[in-house]
Formats: sequence, C-alpha cells, structure tokens
Amino acid sequence: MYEHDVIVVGAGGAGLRAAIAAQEEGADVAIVSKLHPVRSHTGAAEGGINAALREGDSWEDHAYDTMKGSDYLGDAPAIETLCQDSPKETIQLEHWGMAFSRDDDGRVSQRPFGGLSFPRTTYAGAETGHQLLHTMYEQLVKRGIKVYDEWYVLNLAVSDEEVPEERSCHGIVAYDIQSGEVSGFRARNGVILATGGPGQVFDHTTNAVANTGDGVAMAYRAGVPMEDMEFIQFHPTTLPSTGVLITEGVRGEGGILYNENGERLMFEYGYANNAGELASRDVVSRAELTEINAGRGIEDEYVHLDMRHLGEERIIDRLENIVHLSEDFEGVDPLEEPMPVKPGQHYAMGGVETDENGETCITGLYAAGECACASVHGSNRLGGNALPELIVFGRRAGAHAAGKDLGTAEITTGKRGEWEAGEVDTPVAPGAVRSPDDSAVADGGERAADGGTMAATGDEVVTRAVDAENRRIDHLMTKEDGVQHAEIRSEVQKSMTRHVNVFREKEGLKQALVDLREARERYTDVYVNDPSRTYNTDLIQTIETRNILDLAEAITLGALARDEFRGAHWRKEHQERDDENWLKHTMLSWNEGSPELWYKPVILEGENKTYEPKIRSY
Amino acid sequence: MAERYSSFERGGRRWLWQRITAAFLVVVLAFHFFLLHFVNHADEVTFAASQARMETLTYFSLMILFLVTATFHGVNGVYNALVNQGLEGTKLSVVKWTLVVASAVLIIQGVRTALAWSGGIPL
Amino acid sequence: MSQSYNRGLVEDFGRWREFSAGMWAWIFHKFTGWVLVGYLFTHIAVLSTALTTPQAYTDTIQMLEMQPIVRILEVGLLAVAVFHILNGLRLLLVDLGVGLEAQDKSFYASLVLTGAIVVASIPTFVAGAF
Amino acid sequence: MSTQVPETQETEESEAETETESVPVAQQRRQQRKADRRERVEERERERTEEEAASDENRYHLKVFRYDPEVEGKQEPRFDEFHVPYHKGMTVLDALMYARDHFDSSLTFRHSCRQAICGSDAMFVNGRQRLCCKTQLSDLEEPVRVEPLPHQEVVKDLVVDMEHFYDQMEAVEPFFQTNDLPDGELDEQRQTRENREKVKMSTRCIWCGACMSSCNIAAGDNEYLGPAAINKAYRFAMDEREGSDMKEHRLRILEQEHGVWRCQTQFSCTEVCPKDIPLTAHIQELKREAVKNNLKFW
Ligand SMILES: Cc1cc2nc3c(=O)[nH]c(=O)nc-3n(C[C@H](O)[C@H](O)[C@H](O)COP(=O)(O)OP(=O)(O)OC[C@H]3O[C@@H](n4cnc5c(N)ncnc54)[C@H](O)[C@@H]3O)c2cc1C
Ligand code: HEM
Ligand code: SF4
Ligand code: F3S
Ligand code: FES
Repeated sequence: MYEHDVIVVGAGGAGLRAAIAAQEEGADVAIVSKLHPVRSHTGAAEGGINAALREGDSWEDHAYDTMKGSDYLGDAPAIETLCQDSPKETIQLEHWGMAFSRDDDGRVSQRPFGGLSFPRTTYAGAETGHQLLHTMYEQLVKRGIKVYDEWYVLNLAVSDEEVPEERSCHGIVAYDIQSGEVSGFRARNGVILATGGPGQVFDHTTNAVANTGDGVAMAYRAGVPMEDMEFIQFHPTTLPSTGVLITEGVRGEGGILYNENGERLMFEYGYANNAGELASRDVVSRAELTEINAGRGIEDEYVHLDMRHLGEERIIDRLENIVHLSEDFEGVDPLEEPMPVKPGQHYAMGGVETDENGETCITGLYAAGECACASVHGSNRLGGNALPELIVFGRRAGAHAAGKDLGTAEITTGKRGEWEAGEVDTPVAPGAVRSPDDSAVADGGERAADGGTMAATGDEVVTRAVDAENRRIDHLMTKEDGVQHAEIRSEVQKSMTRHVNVFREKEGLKQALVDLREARERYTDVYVNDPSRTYNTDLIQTIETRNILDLAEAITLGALARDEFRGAHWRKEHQERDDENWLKHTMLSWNEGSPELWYKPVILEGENKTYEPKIRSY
Repeated sequence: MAERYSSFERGGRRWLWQRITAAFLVVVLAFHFFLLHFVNHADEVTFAASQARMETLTYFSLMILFLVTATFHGVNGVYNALVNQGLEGTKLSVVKWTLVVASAVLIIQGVRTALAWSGGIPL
Repeated sequence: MSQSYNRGLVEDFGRWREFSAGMWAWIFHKFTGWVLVGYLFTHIAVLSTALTTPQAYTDTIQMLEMQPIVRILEVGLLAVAVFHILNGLRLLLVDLGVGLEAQDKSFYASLVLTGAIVVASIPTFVAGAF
Repeated sequence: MSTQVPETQETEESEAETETESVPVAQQRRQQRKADRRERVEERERERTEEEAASDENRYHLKVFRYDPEVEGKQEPRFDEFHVPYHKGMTVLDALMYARDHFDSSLTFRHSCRQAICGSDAMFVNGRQRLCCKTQLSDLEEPVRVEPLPHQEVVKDLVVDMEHFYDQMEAVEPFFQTNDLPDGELDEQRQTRENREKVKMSTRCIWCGACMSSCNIAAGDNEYLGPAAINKAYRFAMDEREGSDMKEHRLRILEQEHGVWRCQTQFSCTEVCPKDIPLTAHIQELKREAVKNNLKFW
C-alpha cells in the first residue's frame, strides 16, 4: 500500500493545480493518473482563460456574465469565488512562465469571447490549454511532486456508514496499467478527484477517448450526489468528421457562420440579433441545428464557418493552430475556403457536487475541474470559464485538503441544507442490475453494506476496497465468454447522441433509458478477451464502460425530469424557462444501487447583491 | 537530475575546434590535392621534388600545421563518432588514450619526415 | 524493465530504405571521414620511408604510383575527400544556421558536385599509369 | 533503459521467469484457456475478414506489430493483418481503433485526444515516425505497416516504454525560473511580441517522442539529451523573462558531453515532428549561443 497526505486523482489542469497547492501547504502529495500528465485533455483547450485583469473590467462584471450565461442556475458563492480568484490565478500562471500571447506593451493579450461583456479571455494563441497544462506540469517537475502515471484509479476507499454525509474517504484503489498490479493508496488527509469530463458518453465529441467520467461515477457510487448532469454543452463549431473543436476564438476574432444559401444565419433568422455569432454556445448550437433541420445545412449535415476575411496575417498570429486542425482533420484550408462545422458534445456542466472549497459531502473527498460541480456554470458554461475553474477550484481543493483554512463554505453539500424529493416517471427501473449470481461483481457496484458497524480504520477501509477491486478484476479476467465492452459502449454512445443531444423530447429520453437498461443488463455479461496483465487496455476500457453507463443514465434521468428549457437543456415539450418551479439543482444519489432524485435550491445571493433572473438574450 | 550529466568540460571547445580545423582544412586540402595531382603529377614525385618544396619555411610550416589540424580533426571526429555510438566509461577512456597516443605517433612521425626532407627547420 | 524485446536488426538496418537526406549525409560524412583518417595514417607511413634513404622514398612512391590499382584508389580517395569537403561546407553552413530549409538540397548538390569533380579529374589522376 | 543493448538472453530469462515463477497456476490455466479460445476466434475472424476483404475492395490493409511478453503466441513478435473498411477522412488511429473494436480487443496502443495534442500515439507507420491520429490513411501506401516507435523498449504491441524519454525531458530543468518577479500578485512580467514569437514554436512540443525515436544519435547514445529535451531547454533559454543569469545556467546544462554537441544535424527530428518545430535549427542556435557564451570567458 502506498501512503500520502493528499492524493490527487487525475493530472489535467485541475489535478496539477490541486497538487501544487497541497504541496505549498506542506502536504506530502501524490498524483495518480491513468495518463501521463501532459496527455490530459486540458491540453486540447484552445480559446483562453477568463479573468478580469484590465482597467474597465471587474470581477463583478465577470460574475454577472457568468450568472447570466448559466441561465441563473449557477450558485453565486461559487461564481463569485471563480471571478475573484481568477485574475490572481491567471497571473500566477504567467509568473510560472506560461507563454501567453502578448500585446504591444508586453502585457498578456485578451480577446472577446461568447457571452462576455468585456474582452477578458486571456489566451496563448489557439493553444491555451496546451500551454497551461505544460506550464503546470513543469511546476510539478520543479517541485518534485510524485506522479503515479498510467495508474488507473478503480475506486475510492470510503467507509460505509448508512448516510453518505457521515462517510469518510481514506484513499483509493488503483491499477498499474503497465504491470497489472492492484494497489491501495492511503490518503491521510484527503482525496481530490480531478478526472475531467464525460465526453465518451456521446459519439460525436470534442473530448478525448480517456474522458470517461470515471471520477464522477466513483464518487456517485460512494454516495456523493451528482449535480445537474442533464446540462451538457454542445459546442457549435466542431469538425463534422472527427469532432475536433474549432475554437470560439475564431468567432471572437470575427469569424462568420453561413448556411447553405450563404446567409449569415445568426442574423438572417434572428437567433441572436445583437451578439450574432458570439451568442452563448447553446444558442449558436441550436441555431445551426435548426438550420440543418430546415434543410439549409450543407450536405444536410453542417454549416460553414468563414474566417478568410480576417486576413492571413491575423489568422496566423492568433489562430494558427486552427489552420492546422482544419487541414489535418478535415482536409480544408481555412485560408482558402470556409470550414465545415456542426455542434458536438463538449463539456459537462454537472458533476460531483462540491462546495466552493471543492469539498464533497463525504469527509476527505474533494473534486475539482470538469468532473466537479460547485455550480459555476449552472445550465450553460461560457467559453473560457473552464480553465479558470480548474486553477481556482483546483487550488482551493488542494489547499483545503492539505489543511488550510479557507473559511466555511456557503454552499452546503449532500442533504445537509434545504432539499426536496424529486420524482421522475421512467419506463424501466434505472440503477444497478440486481442479479442473483456474481455478475454484480463485474458491475463494480457492490459495497460491503455493513452500515459502518465495522467502524474500520482507514487502512482497513482501503484494504477492503482493494479486495473488492481484485475480485472484480479477477471476475472480468477469468470469464471466458460474453459480450465485449466495445459493443456496449458504442450502443450507449449512439443512443445518447440520438436521443439526449441538443434537442431533447420526452419519448426519445425514455427510449434512451430503455436502451441504457438493456446495455446495463448486457454489461453483466461482459468479459475481457485479452488475458494479459501487461498494459491491458481491454480491461481498462471495460471498466470505463461501466462508468459511462452510470453517467449516461444520470444525464438522461436529469433531462427527463427537468421539464423546462434552460441553458443547454432544451425540451421540445417545454419551450420556456420556468423559474417558478425550476430554480433548483437536479441531484441524483446512488442510494445503494437505485438512483434517487432530489433537488436543492439555487443560491442567487452573492456577496453584495442578489442576482435577479432575467431573460437571457444575446 | 541535471547533475547527472554535468561531468564534462564546458564549452564545446572540441566542437568549435572541429569546425575551425575543418574551415582551415578545406583550403589546405584543396591546395594539397591541387599541388600534388594537377600542378605536379603523381607519378613524377621524387624525394628531390619534395625536398625542394619543404625547404621553404612557408610551405614547411603549412604542412606541419596541415598535419596537426588534420590529425586533430580526424581523431576528434573518430572520438565523437564513438561517443555518439554510446561508448562510455572505461572503454571510452581506453579508446581515448589510444587515439591520443596514435595521434602523437602520427604527428611525430610526420614531423620527422618533414625534417628529413628539409634537413632541419628551414629558417 | 524486464519485459523488453530487442527489435535489433528490424529497426536498425531494416530502416535504411527509409533514411532521409540528412541521415544519408551523416552516414556518408562519417564514412568519408573515417576513410580520410585511415588514409592520413597510411599516407604518413608511406612518406616516412623518406626517413631511411631518399632513394627508398622515391622508389616506393614510384612503385606505388605505377600501379593502376593505386591510381584507381586515388580517384576513390579524391571522391571521398571532395564529398567530405563539400558536405563539410554544408555542415559548416548548417552550424551557422544558414540555409537550414535547403539542407536536403545542399546534400544532393554535394553529391552531384562530387561526381562532376571526380569525373573531370580522372584523366589527370590516371595519367601515366595506363 | 537502453534500447541498444538489451541482450536477448536476458529477455528470454525474464520471460521464463514470468512464465514459471511469478504467475500463479490458476492464472496460467486461465491464460491457456483464453489463448485457445482466442485462437479459435481469431481463426474465424481472420477467415471472415479475408472473405470480406475479397468481397469489398474499399478496405485498407494494415500490418500491425504484435508482441506481449506474457501471452503465448505473442512472445515471438509478429505482424497481424487487418482489413479495415475505409471511410473518407479516416486516419491510421481510426483504423487501429476499428481493428481493436471489431477484430481483436487485445490490440494495444496509446491514444487519447484524437487531435494531435496529447502526443500519445506516435508510432512507426510505413517506415516513419508519425502521429497516428494526424495521419490520413489515404496518404499512405498499402499495406500500412504500423510498428511501435523504434529505439524504445516495447511494452506490448504498439506501446513503448517512455520513461527514458521523460527522464531526458526532465533533465534540462524544464521549468521557468527567474530572479525578479514583479512584486504584486496581479502584476505580470512583460514580454515583447517578438520574444514570444521566438519561443512560440518551441512551446508547441507535445512530448510524443517521435523526434527522439528518429534520431540515430539518440539511438546510439542513451545519455544524449535528444532533440525534444534540447528544444525544451531552448524554450526557456530564449525566453527573455528569465534573465541572463538563468540563460547562462541553462547553457551550462546543454553544454555537457551528452548535450547539444552530440547532435550531428541529421534533421530527421525536424522532419518527423508533428508540431513542425524546427528542432535542428533550435539545437544549432543553442550550440552557437553556447560557444558565444564561452568565448566571453576566454
Ligand atoms: C477541445 C476543447 C477545447 C476547450 N477549450 C476551452 C477554452 O478555450 N477555455 C476554457 O476555459 N475551457 C475549454 N475547454 C474545457 C476545459 O479544457 C476542460 O473542461 C478542462 O480542461 C478539464 O480539465 P480537468 O483537469 O478537469 O480534466 P482533464 O484535463 O480531462 O484531466 C483528467 C485527468 O484525469 C485522469 N483520469 C481520468 N480518469 C482517471 C482514472 N480512472 N484514474 C486515474 N486518472 C484518471 C486523466 O488521466 C487526466 O489526467 C475545452 C475543452 C475541450 C475538449
Ligand atoms: C584531412 C582531411 C580530413 C579528415 C581526415 C577528416 C576526418 C573527419 C572525421 C573522421 C570526422 C568525423 C566523422 C564522424 O564520424 O562523424 C570528420 C568530421 C567532420 N569533418 Fe572532416 N576530415 C577532413 C577534412 C575535412 C575538411 C576539409 C572539412 C571541411 C570542410 C571537414 C569537415 C568536417 C566536419 C564539419 C565534421 C564534423 C561533422 C560533425 O561532427 O557534425 N573535414 N572529419
Ligand atoms: S519535439 Fe516534436 S517530435 Fe519531438 S516530442 Fe516534441 S512534438 Fe514530438
Ligand atoms: S535527428 Fe538527431 S542528430 Fe540532431 S538534428 Fe535531430 S537531433
Ligand atoms: S491521440 Fe492524442 S496525439 Fe494522437
């Protein structure tokens, strides 16, 4: 068993920042990540980091924009923390040497981004995430922070008191991908999840293959509620054949969207008469799909994004990367012709419920980054708000886990504050498949349900978790026949993309639940074909698929329950935002295998003011 | 980490000298070839002819310099090539000293020959 | 790491077909360099016959130069030297950061030029031996 | 760590070890059964693919390197053939994923972002180091031969051990260091556009290891820092914000025996770099900087 004060799961922007912060507080910290840190998907972020750095801008404006962008489903304390800390954290990156683009006076450049009232998106070409990730990894090297790379975290070691709020997290169980060894990692102070997004739930996504939402699923099964899972952001400009993202920066710099008739669609059809192409992402995504559905799409599949008028010099200076992406992945030279684009899954607003210090309702368990939901983004994230989220909440979670006093959080976690029970009418029972044989082991859903009576020590909790995971892996490896994960995964992705996409309707969502149920049942028969213990990606992906299933189901359940149209969540039957009934977060608890739906209110009271829900128009 | 590698003389002097000698050699080698194959034909070489040339101080010193630079350049090149192939430790030092000795022998032998021609340093 | 597999030949020699200009240049330069050092040593050895008697020297040289094979080898030496010089110049330019984009072209140029110079010199080199 | 001298004998021994000692009997049996079964499945699969290949010309023919130290039948490296249905815009990575998901789920390779940014899928494709996700099948001749990166130890199939590469990257103090940061936590350091432009290309490295794998010198001399690490050092040495003391310190690191001087300007690193970083030019510039820096002291 390995032992550290703080263990960070995941080495993207959030994980790296958390580890650095914990170390600065004097903790012995280690990162466990299934990818080498520089392979994390944070590297793919292109556009930039929102931070109110300049004269004429203020964190209050940033907060206002964020709240408005969230369609009033963000929690004010989280949003305000983000906007207050972001300038400092962004400059911290600069002090660590990050290669930001520069203005003539030598200061870092900022550009306009969708939904922002001030050009406050601080950027490094069209490769901001890459620069950020590498800059932080460099700090890690400098500090000599231990990284267990290519270790796949299988599960959390959480004690099992009856009520999740009483449980505590003592470590993790991880699998060394190179050697096939399963090991316990004891965390004396805390475990921080920073496992990134769940893009693989969908088949057309800007996310990496490794973005399978593992952290969210693990926390969920340990008893932490998932929050606002139905809010999935679809990015309006992804390349049709691969899902590779074309940054919003293109539109920020002046790129224009055209439909098949060469009409500037955002204005021509009144989707956003003021902001045009720079309207919020959900607005633009729907606009494009509406065009395509109305037969004005090109090849009935996509629209055109044109930036030729910006001139080669400006394009190369600020968006060079885009030229390469478009050429390599779509075979289109954007200096010569417009780029084909269509909406693709991009970001999950929801995730592991945390407060503004990154803490979940389980003692010693934290989450930060895309896998977490302190609720900064509410129902829709503004471009350029995820990277600051990584560094702001990454730092806070790291520091808090290492014992720094950050004050009491205003956001309550778990069912500690106000909450109400929810109900949703499902065609099939969601949740774990109860089967008489040992296939529940394959599921990984088993928890020794002794109600905490064993009052085990931290070490025992970890050891027990290791045993459970060993059983699961042995089961998967010894099973000789059955279904392979790839089939299940691709069915789930297809169904999700078909039914739980930009446009959602009741029957489709129900169908998705039926499909998911079937997939879950098939999963109990899953087996791993590759018998090797060395670098067995077959096994890893089989386990990931289980996580994808949980997340897909949560997303669909939330989408079915929420019968209103808010932010990224569009419902055919409900074309209005319903503040009366739905100014609340969708919460989903695993509850020993059957998802329990409940709600908690949105916090709109900020430090100095209360945010009044307004019509969100651009 | 970095300390692991910092066992070496600084400055890449050998690298620089390799270039400097190369630049020098281009000229001299071309001259040498030209003189001994085009101006004077190879089959006409005799002791006397060589002797005549060697007796001029300029030519004599040029040849000595030629010898030394070529030796350094060549031997250093060989040494580099071996390091590039990953030769290290004792084996490398053995090779290194062998090369140094061989160069010394070469230069001494060359100088002696030149002196035999010129009959002493042609002052 | 105990789990290693040495792909030895497959990867080292099986790859020569895929070598690019810069790699060939490196190989040729290395080869020619070694030939030149080899020659330098032989050369001095031959010349140092002058240390015994002047006549011995003249005899040795003339005997050698009479042999066609030696003349042919000399042409070979010329080729080697010329290539080494030309590519050496190319490398010097590269070290100065000049014309890096044309590095492959300059390598081909060295080859062609070497060929031309050698062909042009053959008459002078073999004169009197055949 | 050497890629050069792993004596075959040693390899065999350690394999034998894994076989007899450390693998419990049950696991061995399990492997045996799986191997048998797999053989049958593979047989069927192969027949099927061959049939389909015959019937459908719109398939790409892939020859993929296979090796697994643990699995019988794979200990002796071999090439497997896959016939993958082609669609427009398909990359080598897509083809590998298809082969894995439809033909043989034990086919192992690293990949993640699918967009040339994570640097995990550099492989040796048709005799050249390339990022699979960035390589269109249509640009390649058939059969497309996919092998792990040369000069690195093969862990399994297309996965190589990157430890040595990481060690080299981390040996050059790859982090920003300066002695005068602005006081205020909201004050940024200034940097001219020109200077940022100068380091820009060097900051693009995604640690894919293609360059290192293509370099004959790195293959021969295991201690050679290699083009990527030198480029990393360049990124900081040329960054004005670090100041001249730091630059000198960095040049010291680069000047060691196995630093910049080892580079023989083969250019293959520059040619294979998927991020178009002018590696050779950077290395050469550092050599000159180092010489200049030392001339000062003569
Ligand atoms: C193409 C693209 C462009 C974007 N552009 C922008 C932008 O311009 N501005 C902006 O603000 N945001 C942008 N975003 C969003 C933002 O980049 C992401 O939300 C953010 O990078 C997520 O970071 P993270 O640290 O949470 O996770 P990631 O960077 O995804 O890292 C996840 C880490 O967790 C590890 N991990 C996962 N599961 C396990 C497991 N089971 N065991 C061990 N380790 C595990 C992985 O190895 C990885 O290291 C963009 C996103 C994408 C996809
Ligand atoms: C008497 C003549 C010469 C001899 C014996 C000689 C020998 C060598 C040898 C052995 C090497 C090492 C090759 C290797 O293995 O990498 C070398 C390298 C080199 N030679 Fe020469 N050479 C001679 C003349 C020249 C001339 C005239 C030039 C002219 C321009 C030259 C330029 C170079 C350069 C630049 C290198 C360095 C290659 C590198 O390290 O990158 N040489 N030489
Ligand atoms: S320099 Fe280029 S080839 Fe080398 S590791 Fe970096 S990106 Fe890959
Ligand atoms: S291939 Fe190697 S020799 Fe130098 S130019 Fe590149 S590092
Ligand atoms: S998959 Fe990330 S670089 Fe190819």
